[in-house]
Amino acid sequence: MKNHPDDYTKPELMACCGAREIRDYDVVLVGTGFPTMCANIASHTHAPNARLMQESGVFDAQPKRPALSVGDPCLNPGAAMIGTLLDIMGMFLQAGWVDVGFLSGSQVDKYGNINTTVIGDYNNPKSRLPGSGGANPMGSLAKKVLIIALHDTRRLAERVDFITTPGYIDGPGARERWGLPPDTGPQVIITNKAVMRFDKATGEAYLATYHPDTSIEEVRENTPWDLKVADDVHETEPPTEEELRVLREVLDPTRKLSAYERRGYV
Amino acid sequence: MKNHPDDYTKPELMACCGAREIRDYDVVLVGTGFPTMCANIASHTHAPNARLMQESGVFDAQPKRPALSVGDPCLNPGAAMIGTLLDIMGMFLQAGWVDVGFLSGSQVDKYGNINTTVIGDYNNPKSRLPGSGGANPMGSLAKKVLIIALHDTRRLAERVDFITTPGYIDGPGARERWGLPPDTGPQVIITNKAVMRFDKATGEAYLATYHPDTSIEEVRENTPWDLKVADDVHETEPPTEEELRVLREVLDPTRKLSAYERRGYV
Amino acid sequence: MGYEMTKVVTMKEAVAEHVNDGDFLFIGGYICRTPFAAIHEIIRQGKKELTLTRSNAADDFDMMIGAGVVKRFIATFLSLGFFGLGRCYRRSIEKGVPHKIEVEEYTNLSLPMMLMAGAMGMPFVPVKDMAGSDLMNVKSFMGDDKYKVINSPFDGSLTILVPALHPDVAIIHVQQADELGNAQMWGIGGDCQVGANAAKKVIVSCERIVSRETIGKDPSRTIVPDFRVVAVVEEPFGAHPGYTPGFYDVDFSFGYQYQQASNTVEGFQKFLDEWVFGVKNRTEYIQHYVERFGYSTFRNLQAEFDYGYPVSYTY
Amino acid sequence: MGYEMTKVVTMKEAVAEHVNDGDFLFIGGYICRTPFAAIHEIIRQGKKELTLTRSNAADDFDMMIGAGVVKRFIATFLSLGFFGLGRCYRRSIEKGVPHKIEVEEYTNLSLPMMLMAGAMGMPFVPVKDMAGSDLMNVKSFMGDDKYKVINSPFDGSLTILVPALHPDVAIIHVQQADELGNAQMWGIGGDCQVGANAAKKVIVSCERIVSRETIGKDPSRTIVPDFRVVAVVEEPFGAHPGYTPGFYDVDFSFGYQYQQASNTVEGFQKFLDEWVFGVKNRTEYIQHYVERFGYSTFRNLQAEFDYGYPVSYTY
Repeated sequence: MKNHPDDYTKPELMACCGAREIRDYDVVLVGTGFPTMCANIASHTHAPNARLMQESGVFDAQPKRPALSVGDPCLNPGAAMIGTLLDIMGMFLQAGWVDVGFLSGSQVDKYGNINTTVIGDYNNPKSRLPGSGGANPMGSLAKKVLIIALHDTRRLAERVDFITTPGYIDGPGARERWGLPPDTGPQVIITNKAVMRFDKATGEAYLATYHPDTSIEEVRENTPWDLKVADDVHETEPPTEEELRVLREVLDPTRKLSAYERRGYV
Repeated sequence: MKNHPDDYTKPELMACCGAREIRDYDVVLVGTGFPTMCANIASHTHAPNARLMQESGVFDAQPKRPALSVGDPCLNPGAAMIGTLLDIMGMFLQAGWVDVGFLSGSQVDKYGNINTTVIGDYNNPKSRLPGSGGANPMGSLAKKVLIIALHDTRRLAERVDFITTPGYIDGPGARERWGLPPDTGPQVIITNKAVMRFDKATGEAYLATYHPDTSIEEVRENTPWDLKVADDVHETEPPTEEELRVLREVLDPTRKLSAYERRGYV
Repeated sequence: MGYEMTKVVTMKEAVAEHVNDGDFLFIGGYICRTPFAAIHEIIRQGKKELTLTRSNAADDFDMMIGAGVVKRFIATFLSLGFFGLGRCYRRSIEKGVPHKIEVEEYTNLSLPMMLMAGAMGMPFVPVKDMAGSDLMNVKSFMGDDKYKVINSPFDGSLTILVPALHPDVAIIHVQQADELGNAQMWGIGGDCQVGANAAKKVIVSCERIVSRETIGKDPSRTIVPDFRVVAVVEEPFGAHPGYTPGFYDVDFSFGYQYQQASNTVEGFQKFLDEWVFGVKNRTEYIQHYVERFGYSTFRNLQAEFDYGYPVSYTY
Repeated sequence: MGYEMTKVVTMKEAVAEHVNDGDFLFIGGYICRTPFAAIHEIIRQGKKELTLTRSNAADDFDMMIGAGVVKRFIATFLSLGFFGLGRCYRRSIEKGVPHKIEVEEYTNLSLPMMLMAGAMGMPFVPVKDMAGSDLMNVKSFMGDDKYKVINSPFDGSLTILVPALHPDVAIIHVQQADELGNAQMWGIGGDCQVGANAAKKVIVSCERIVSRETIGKDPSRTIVPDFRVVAVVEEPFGAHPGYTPGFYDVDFSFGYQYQQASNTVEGFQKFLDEWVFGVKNRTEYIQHYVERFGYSTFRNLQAEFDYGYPVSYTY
């Protein structure tokens, strides 16, 4: 019987939700922060043979401090392979070897489309965001895409202002029509209130589990589309003792994840 | 006034003819034997900044013994860059940075087309030859192609049995029609009897100079097409004292070039 | 053999001679090995109407945009990383300050593929990303040549083709190079090698100039051969505030200062006055750094000592 | 982290488990780092109907053709280099001995581009060679998919496209690898990296197995990451009679013996009986070599000692 301590934070719960999506031997393309934490929890628990890579060209890094970017110096010493952007994005991702990719964005819509380009009109934006970077190819080509998002009606959207990274685009069949590889696409949206999965028949995200301190109603109120609810909807499993131990003792002794609480992940 | 000793061999003369086609700062893609000798004579005399590369991935090698193949171990230590086939054939040759390429073949025709694939019918060949290797791309993409050949009616042909490597194909405009880059193509055929150049108007090789111990008539008799003769046709300039010194003292102290005499280069 | 003597010049000379107004520049770096000394010099010399490209642009591109030297940007991404959105980039796009730059949007797959195509003499390459996204719906100065959609002549499937890029000049920073430009690099590569080899001319900035003999001791590390290089500049600490593996760490607190300064037009201008216009070259920049932040701060950036193993190419 | 323990097996096990009759194999090497131990094992196990590819094939491919294990060959070139035409190759094509193999002809540009396309997930690539030659007029088992000619959708110009290749198995020989398959190489590269990464599975043969920690001391030398690798075999002297930079030289006199032997079917068979079927594995092969030619001949092949410089990846 698993033990679930209850002194966890929301970012810790979210990181565990991400970790549980990763299977042993998965090849995982990560950014910094959450994705790395998720992948590392997985590799320290149920997925010891998962492998991490960063788009900058690094495979199986052994950083001695948490990386602050995908090009962080600490990713260099001890990695198993350091190549180029094209090795990671072309030779591994485009060639179909990446099992899991993590994404986040300023807007995420019900089809799992993500906007990291502009808020407002493209030509006269209210806010210019960084752009695609590696997000579009990851969302196009990774077998499973895990999306991390803040759960409110501003970050979640019926339709993003700009599809930087395709989810299910405008519904079933759209990825196939655009020639995106079969069996790719968003698998889950992990927010600070819930875990949403995708209905293959409609391409829409539905509520799979809600976090312990919230409710189906609260989640639906904070979701700007008519959120469907799974038949077997239930409370999200809290972090296990083992997951929390790994997270706090091995991966994040200085509690960097708490920075996400200040960003609203509560 | 240049001094021309007369105790030179035919391969030595041919190597000097090749060297004289190379200009300072030329980037030269070489094989083994003759091409390397030509390029090295040039770089030790009038073209000190010429750079040599081998298709296997080597740039500016510093071999301590004559290389017996383009993948010879002696090409590794001391080279300025060792990469891959694609670095040389793609990044340098296909991208248009190779000024000079050397080719030879079992058959060379009047358009400078070269056969290294089969003698006889392709499907039932009399003799199966090695194939293109790097020859076709070199002949397609190097700015100046220098062809080394034995001068007889078997090696030279009106039309090769198989165009492995395109010269001017079937005449003027053919390279352009096939989309080969402008200002590329064979520049010269250097044989043991003569130096032939190409008439831009017809794409055919014509006699530019004949070697000292032969004659226009002898060259024409040993050429299986109606060989045109340049208005300013003259005797080939023999090796200079300096060229011979470099060749014998620096590049080929063990007289490996003499092997070509046994192969008929007399 | 009697090669010419050297291509070694100062950064001032390299930029003055080889970077022209209106040029299309590839600038290497990925936090790792950003050629910041060159970037400052380009701003100092007041170059105009440049087109820039690199995958994952950062503070260096933001600074050039803020300084007004950029007209066009073939982009995948621009941010200050840990320090958030690029302030100058936002001001340019949102408010036209100092002017609105034109942006052609690609991704960290498609753009390096386009540079690879340029480097390898391919007219275009197929890519599997961008499909179905709004990146296909926005076209800027490249117009209809931003990409093409075809049915594959092999199996009829929808295929996106993107064109080769051929920058006028590439500027890269590497660990070491010889006097003629054979450039050697290790650690995170980004799109540096394809970008450099796609360009018509390459300016190599390096931590140290080494002999041709040293280059020849490990030729597999060379990413650009000398004949592609027009200038070699020795600039120790040349990537600061970025890092160079084996030499020095990222200067995070300097990054924070840039973020804070660039929050306002005035702050940004003051930053340029202090760190770009207020110094003549990289030597004065480092001098100023040491005076301003102390030698111990400078020294703390130096890499620790942890060397690997040498290999042999002999036979 | 708790990675699985090892993929290290014997060559006999690697070939038995991962090379199936009818497979499409990429076999690395360019005189440099030819995986000869694997080639002998494939012949010893009597594999059938293989399709082979590599740019610039040599004695190893000739031997497999002569031994009858090959059905098809995606080719650019096959010769014994200094020792002339491939005897077994000629007998196969000219006389059908032991049988006539099918040959699809490409070049040392187009074939590695096709492997690169396979490695990088591109369905096809444009190439600028082959145009106007008879290589376009001969098509074998690839039929109309050997290449396609299109008008570029960018500028209308004639463009040749060649398809990506995806070998079932790649077999490469490198200087060092760890127990899980991270493979490191230096010196002449040929098409080894693209060929390996184009394949569905990779068998890594290496001079020495090193620790993961040693790999991490110089990660820029890695050409294949562990997750692509299904078997790692430690085979010192594994490329003989080819060479491995830093380890041993080409064995020219052995090459001459192969040429002489392969001049006739009987001589070739005797050669196989002695060097392939007459030994169980690479250890017995080397034992036989030393007994037959003497230890001093063996020792003379060892590389001289000339190491370069170590580098650091620290910050």
